[in-house]
Amino acid sequence: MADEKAVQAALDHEDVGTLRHYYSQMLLLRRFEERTSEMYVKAKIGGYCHLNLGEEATIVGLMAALTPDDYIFTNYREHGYILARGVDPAAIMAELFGKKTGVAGGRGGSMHMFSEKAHFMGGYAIVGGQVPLAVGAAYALKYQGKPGVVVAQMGDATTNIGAFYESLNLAKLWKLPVLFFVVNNGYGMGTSVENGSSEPDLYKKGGSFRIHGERIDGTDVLAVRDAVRRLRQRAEQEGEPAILEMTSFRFRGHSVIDADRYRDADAVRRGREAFDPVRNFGAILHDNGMVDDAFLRETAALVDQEVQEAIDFANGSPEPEVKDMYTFMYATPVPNTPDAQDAIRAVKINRGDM
Amino acid sequence: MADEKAVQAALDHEDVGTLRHYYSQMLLLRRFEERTSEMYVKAKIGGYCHLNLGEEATIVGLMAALTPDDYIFTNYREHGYILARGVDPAAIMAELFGKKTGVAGGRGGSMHMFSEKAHFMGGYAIVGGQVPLAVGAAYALKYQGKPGVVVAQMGDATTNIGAFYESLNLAKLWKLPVLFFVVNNGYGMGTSVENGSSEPDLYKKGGSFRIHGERIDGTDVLAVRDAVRRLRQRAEQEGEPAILEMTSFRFRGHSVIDADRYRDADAVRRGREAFDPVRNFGAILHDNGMVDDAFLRETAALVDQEVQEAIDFANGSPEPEVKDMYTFMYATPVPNTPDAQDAIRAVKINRGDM
Amino acid sequence: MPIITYRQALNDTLGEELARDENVLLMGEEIGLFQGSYRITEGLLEEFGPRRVVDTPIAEEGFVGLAIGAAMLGLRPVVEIMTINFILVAIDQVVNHASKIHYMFGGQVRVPLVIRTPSGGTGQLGATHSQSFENWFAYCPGLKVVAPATPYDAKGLLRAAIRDDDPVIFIESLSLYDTKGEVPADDDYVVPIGLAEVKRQGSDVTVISYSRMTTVAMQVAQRLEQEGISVEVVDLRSLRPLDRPTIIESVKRTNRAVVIAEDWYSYGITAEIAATIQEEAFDYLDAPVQRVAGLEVPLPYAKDLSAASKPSANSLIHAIRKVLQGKR
Amino acid sequence: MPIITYRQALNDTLGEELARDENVLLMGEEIGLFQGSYRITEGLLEEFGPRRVVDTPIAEEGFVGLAIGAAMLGLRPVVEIMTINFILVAIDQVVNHASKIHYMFGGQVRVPLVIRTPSGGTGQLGATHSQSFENWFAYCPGLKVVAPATPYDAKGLLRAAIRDDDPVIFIESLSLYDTKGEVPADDDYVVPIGLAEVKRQGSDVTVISYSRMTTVAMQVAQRLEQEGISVEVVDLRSLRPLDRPTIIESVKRTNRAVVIAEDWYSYGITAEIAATIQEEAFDYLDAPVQRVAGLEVPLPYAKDLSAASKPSANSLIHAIRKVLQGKR
Ligand SMILES: Cc1ncc(C[n+]2csc(CCOP(=O)(O)OP(=O)(O)O)c2C)c(N)n1
Ligand SMILES: Cc1ncc(C[n+]2csc(CCOP(=O)(O)OP(=O)(O)O)c2C)c(N)n1
Ligand SMILES: [Mg+2]
Ligand SMILES: [Mg+2]
Repeated sequence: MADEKAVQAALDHEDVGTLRHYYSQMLLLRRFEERTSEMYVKAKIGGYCHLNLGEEATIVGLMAALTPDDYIFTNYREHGYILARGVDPAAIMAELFGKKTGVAGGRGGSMHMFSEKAHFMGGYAIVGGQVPLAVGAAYALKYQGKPGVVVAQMGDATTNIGAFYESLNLAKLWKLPVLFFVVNNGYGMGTSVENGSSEPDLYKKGGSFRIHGERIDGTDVLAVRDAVRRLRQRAEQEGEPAILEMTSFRFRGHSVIDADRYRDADAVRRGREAFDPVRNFGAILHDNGMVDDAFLRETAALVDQEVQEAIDFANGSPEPEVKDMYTFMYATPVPNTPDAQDAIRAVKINRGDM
Repeated sequence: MADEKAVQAALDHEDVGTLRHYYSQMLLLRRFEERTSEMYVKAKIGGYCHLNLGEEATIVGLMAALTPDDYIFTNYREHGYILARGVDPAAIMAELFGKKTGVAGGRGGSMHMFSEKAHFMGGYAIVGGQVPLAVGAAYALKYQGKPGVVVAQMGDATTNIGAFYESLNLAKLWKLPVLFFVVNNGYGMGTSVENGSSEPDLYKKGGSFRIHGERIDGTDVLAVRDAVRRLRQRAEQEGEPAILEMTSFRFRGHSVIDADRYRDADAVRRGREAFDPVRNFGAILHDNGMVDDAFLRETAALVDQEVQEAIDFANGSPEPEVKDMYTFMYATPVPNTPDAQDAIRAVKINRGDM
Repeated sequence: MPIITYRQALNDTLGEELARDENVLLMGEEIGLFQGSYRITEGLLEEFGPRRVVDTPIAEEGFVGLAIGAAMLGLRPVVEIMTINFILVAIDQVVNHASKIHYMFGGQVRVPLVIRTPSGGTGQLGATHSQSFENWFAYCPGLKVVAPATPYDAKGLLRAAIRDDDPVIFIESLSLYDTKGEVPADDDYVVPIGLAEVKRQGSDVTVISYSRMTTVAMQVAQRLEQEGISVEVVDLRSLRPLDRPTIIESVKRTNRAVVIAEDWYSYGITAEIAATIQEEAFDYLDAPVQRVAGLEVPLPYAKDLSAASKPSANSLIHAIRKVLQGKR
Repeated sequence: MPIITYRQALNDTLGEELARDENVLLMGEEIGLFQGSYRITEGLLEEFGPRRVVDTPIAEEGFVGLAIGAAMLGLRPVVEIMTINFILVAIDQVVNHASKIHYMFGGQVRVPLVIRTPSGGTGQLGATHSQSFENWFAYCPGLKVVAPATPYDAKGLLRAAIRDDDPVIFIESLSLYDTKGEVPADDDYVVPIGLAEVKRQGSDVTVISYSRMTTVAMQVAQRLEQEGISVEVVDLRSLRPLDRPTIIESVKRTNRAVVIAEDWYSYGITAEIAATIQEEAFDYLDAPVQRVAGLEVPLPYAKDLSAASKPSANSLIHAIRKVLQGKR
């Protein structure tokens, strides 16, 4: 941890209520993901499922710096982003459960969340796929003369795919208000940054495009917030895109089913100790007298309750109906496309009821 | 043109025979392309056809520095490369004419030349497509412990496509003996370098990958040769890939059918004056007493004759036979694939003979 | 009605839609300063300026993805891919993203995007520049795929595509650009996506086709009329959704069918049409549905081989005679 | 004969081929240190070292292209694409280059490359992680496409593919990895590319399938046997080249056919098979060929919708009953 005095000085400029809010947000992300993992093991959740454990400060710091005008596009490790963007945890958990009440009506699941209202523009699950889309959203903002920036969230290993580079070029060439938000958790699945990138200092990957980059301690919520604020403003006002490399430690395997055997167990234990953004931030606040034991206890209880309510809601929610199989297939209806009757018939055949 | 004294000093180190050879090679490229253009207008050549006019020094300089072990992969503006690599002009012209005697048996045409013997590994015609392939060839050389390097030739505008960047990363990460040979002729079709690349100093595009780059005057055959030699050696011996940006002036439109209306006609005229590598090199040699008028005249005559012979050969060659429609479809034969009988039958039907 | 080229029909429509809706914009390589590789966008940069007519770097994946993202925020990009062969580097964006966004996110957002691109190609374009991939897109739920054969349909379908809120793949053909046909002036008609058209009535055999092959079918139909063979031509126009009822109705009347497409034979467009017909009009068929398509080779450059590998009027006539065998 | 899993068959074969030929090498994401996303390459990094078992960055276009280039110089790369959905970013290299190189350059160079990848997928994998694109590849001349259904065929076809001098797309299935079957030990057999197999003889109807759907077909055949319905199962094994003779022969015997595949219905694999059958066995057919395939939606995540959108044993039985209507 950093120099105590400096921390103290930094904290002095902050509003205590805000700091407490960051803390409880981070704890919400933490508990949400832990319970998600449990629910996966109970087979309440299916498919591929990636958690944000260890990235709580990165996410909460980012969201603290964004305005409601801003948009965010993510990869697939996204529960925390949509949560911290203010979307009801119940609707997120319901999505994970594949329920009609989920943020994408149960169509998307863990990797494909969406909330138009929150300007949370989706998880895309194809490595790099979200990046050109985000640049396109920034293009639209500029075209329409609207305020705001777009965040293209991605992992470290995503910076090796072509779409990322093409996006950097377009963003800079056309001066678009977009931030390339690279969450460096050290690994893409089992591949370390050094094994994937010839330039392992990821913030320097704007080097071929005249794009400015910075490395930020992604476990420090204030550092993240401040960096995003600063670069967000340049992006919005000067059309100057930037790369923000956020360092953090991945607490578990790549996805809930990854046993993480390729990392040294001891090193992982130590990493979780050293780089736990939630506990560390709680400790700092506590040490500086900004929260007391009671606050920490109460916050934990409130968060636990909120997550439990989300689970209960998800559990109690209905699945989307089979008659809606083809609903939203096309936004503009056209002839010769299947309808609810077709859906019901097809499902009956599939289930042996016909 | 550069400082006379410096040129003189540089030339003093050179073998006159070699210099004359470069000149006649460059002239061969020039005349070959001029006649190709004529043949296109006469409809002897079809499809898309791109000329190397203005890039003669780049090509001859490159080839002068390569060894027979080396491999070269190109885009589609490639006639000069395969010529300068020593392949018989007749077989190249025959390919342009779509004849059986062509370097690819008439299957490939202008954009898809190939000569296994000359290690000329093809034109691919999809922008950027050749680049990963070239890196793969370098991978094979390293894997097999063989000498040599691989040249990935491309144009300036090709440096905006994802495949290029993925290739840079792989090449540097795995320390492969490959040179990224970027011919900067100022334009990708009608798009200037500045309109396509946020980093218009193309040799700096290794900046995201820790790859060294240099800009070289591509109209100076000796400068090209020396730069390639130097960087070739580092690539071969240290597995250090490099970007070589070769500047030149595109004499005509993008392809033979492009009227080049988007460039200022006057500027084009001036550019052709100033950056004519063939004439300039001839003048230098002449000024320095290394060639005389007779040599220039004779060389021109010889080259003209060689190109004319190539045209005659191509004209006189047969087209590939229709029975060979499916020949080379698969290298390893497998059942249930069509054969010569099928080809003959299909062609008969197609022509209304059945 | 004025007679104009297919190219002009496209160019007019793009200009009209740019003028009609501020959110419409064109993007693509060489569509502006260069005036379009095949001059479809000629003059539009001058008329509408670089904000509406955007020259892109060679980065199809990037700018197609960008267009999708921009469409999600309400723009209506019309992207030109120089030829369909180059869309392969951008296909992840089209198929893994554009086609799924509306459905997968529960209808919260729309992708009003058009991708225009010429497919196929005659002449000596070579293996990498002559392919047809419309079957790939037609396979993908969430996309709409249209392929007009006439200037009239080109205009009507392009209008429909631009005004449609889903991603539409708009298939053109180099060989059609100079063809001519009647197109009403001052008529804001659209041709609905998802409907085929009987372009010519006949009683002996139905030929099903789209894009350039419809013009071949029409010529063949005229030629065979002189022999007393009456050919009905169904022009698909839309490949997805596919207008099965129109196809089936026609075949039920003629009892014989030939399908022709320029793509490769196996797993091409003709497979779906033939499979559909045998499925839904089995008892009406007097002969197996014949399929006419390209030979299964990477298009060879050499003139004769090149020409012979693409389906021709002769191949169609051969197939028609085959289904008619024993008829009279 | 020893009974092993499909996964083991693949793993064994990769190990044996690595040992047999110094030029064989494996490449892909997470195939080494991670032991393979689906453990197909488990243990091979330890056994053969990082020169032969190469973990790549996430750069499919780059490393697939690299593998093609390396193959041109004599290596024999076996590339794993984690799932077929991700091959879209690399498809330009496969289709515009690998498939054409031998032919287009007049036979001067070979591309001995295998791309292994699981296609389809049951369960709640979601829209971007459950697709089937084997039809896209099967469409392309110059490629070979195989899709084994059993551990025996997996081994025999993977051997054949690795020893073949052309680019082979080797289609696997997540749901098959744990299935078991007999595989001879110490037997260097290959299953030839381009040949289908009658996996079960029957007289009432032919079911044509491949990969996971063949196991569904076999189960259904067994179930229907108890009802006195005799189902013949033709396992395609190769999608390109397609073994039309074996399909047609079978249908000529049974006079009825159902085709089942996990992909989307329109323009999918079943279309080609149905079209082929009606074309070559028209006079033998007592009923239209029925096609069973996936519903045409981006796979929804929700459990019921997800399950219902993929073809099931029930859907196959329904189709079989339909073609048998009126038979007895
Ligand atoms: C194009 C593509 N290739 C491969 C995958 C499989 N995959 C999913 S996540 C992942 C690792 C990404 O790592 P990183 O970008 O560092 O993000 P992290 O998971 O660490 O957050 C891989 C290889 C994919 N989804 N898309
Ligand atoms: C992926 C792809 N997109 C577009 C094209 C069409 N195209 C062919 S050449 C070219 C311009 C390339 O310019 P540059 O790389 O500078 O090479 P030059 O032609 O100037 O030698 C374009 C856009 C293509 N062949 N492939
Ligand atoms: Mg990571
Ligand atoms: Mg150029």
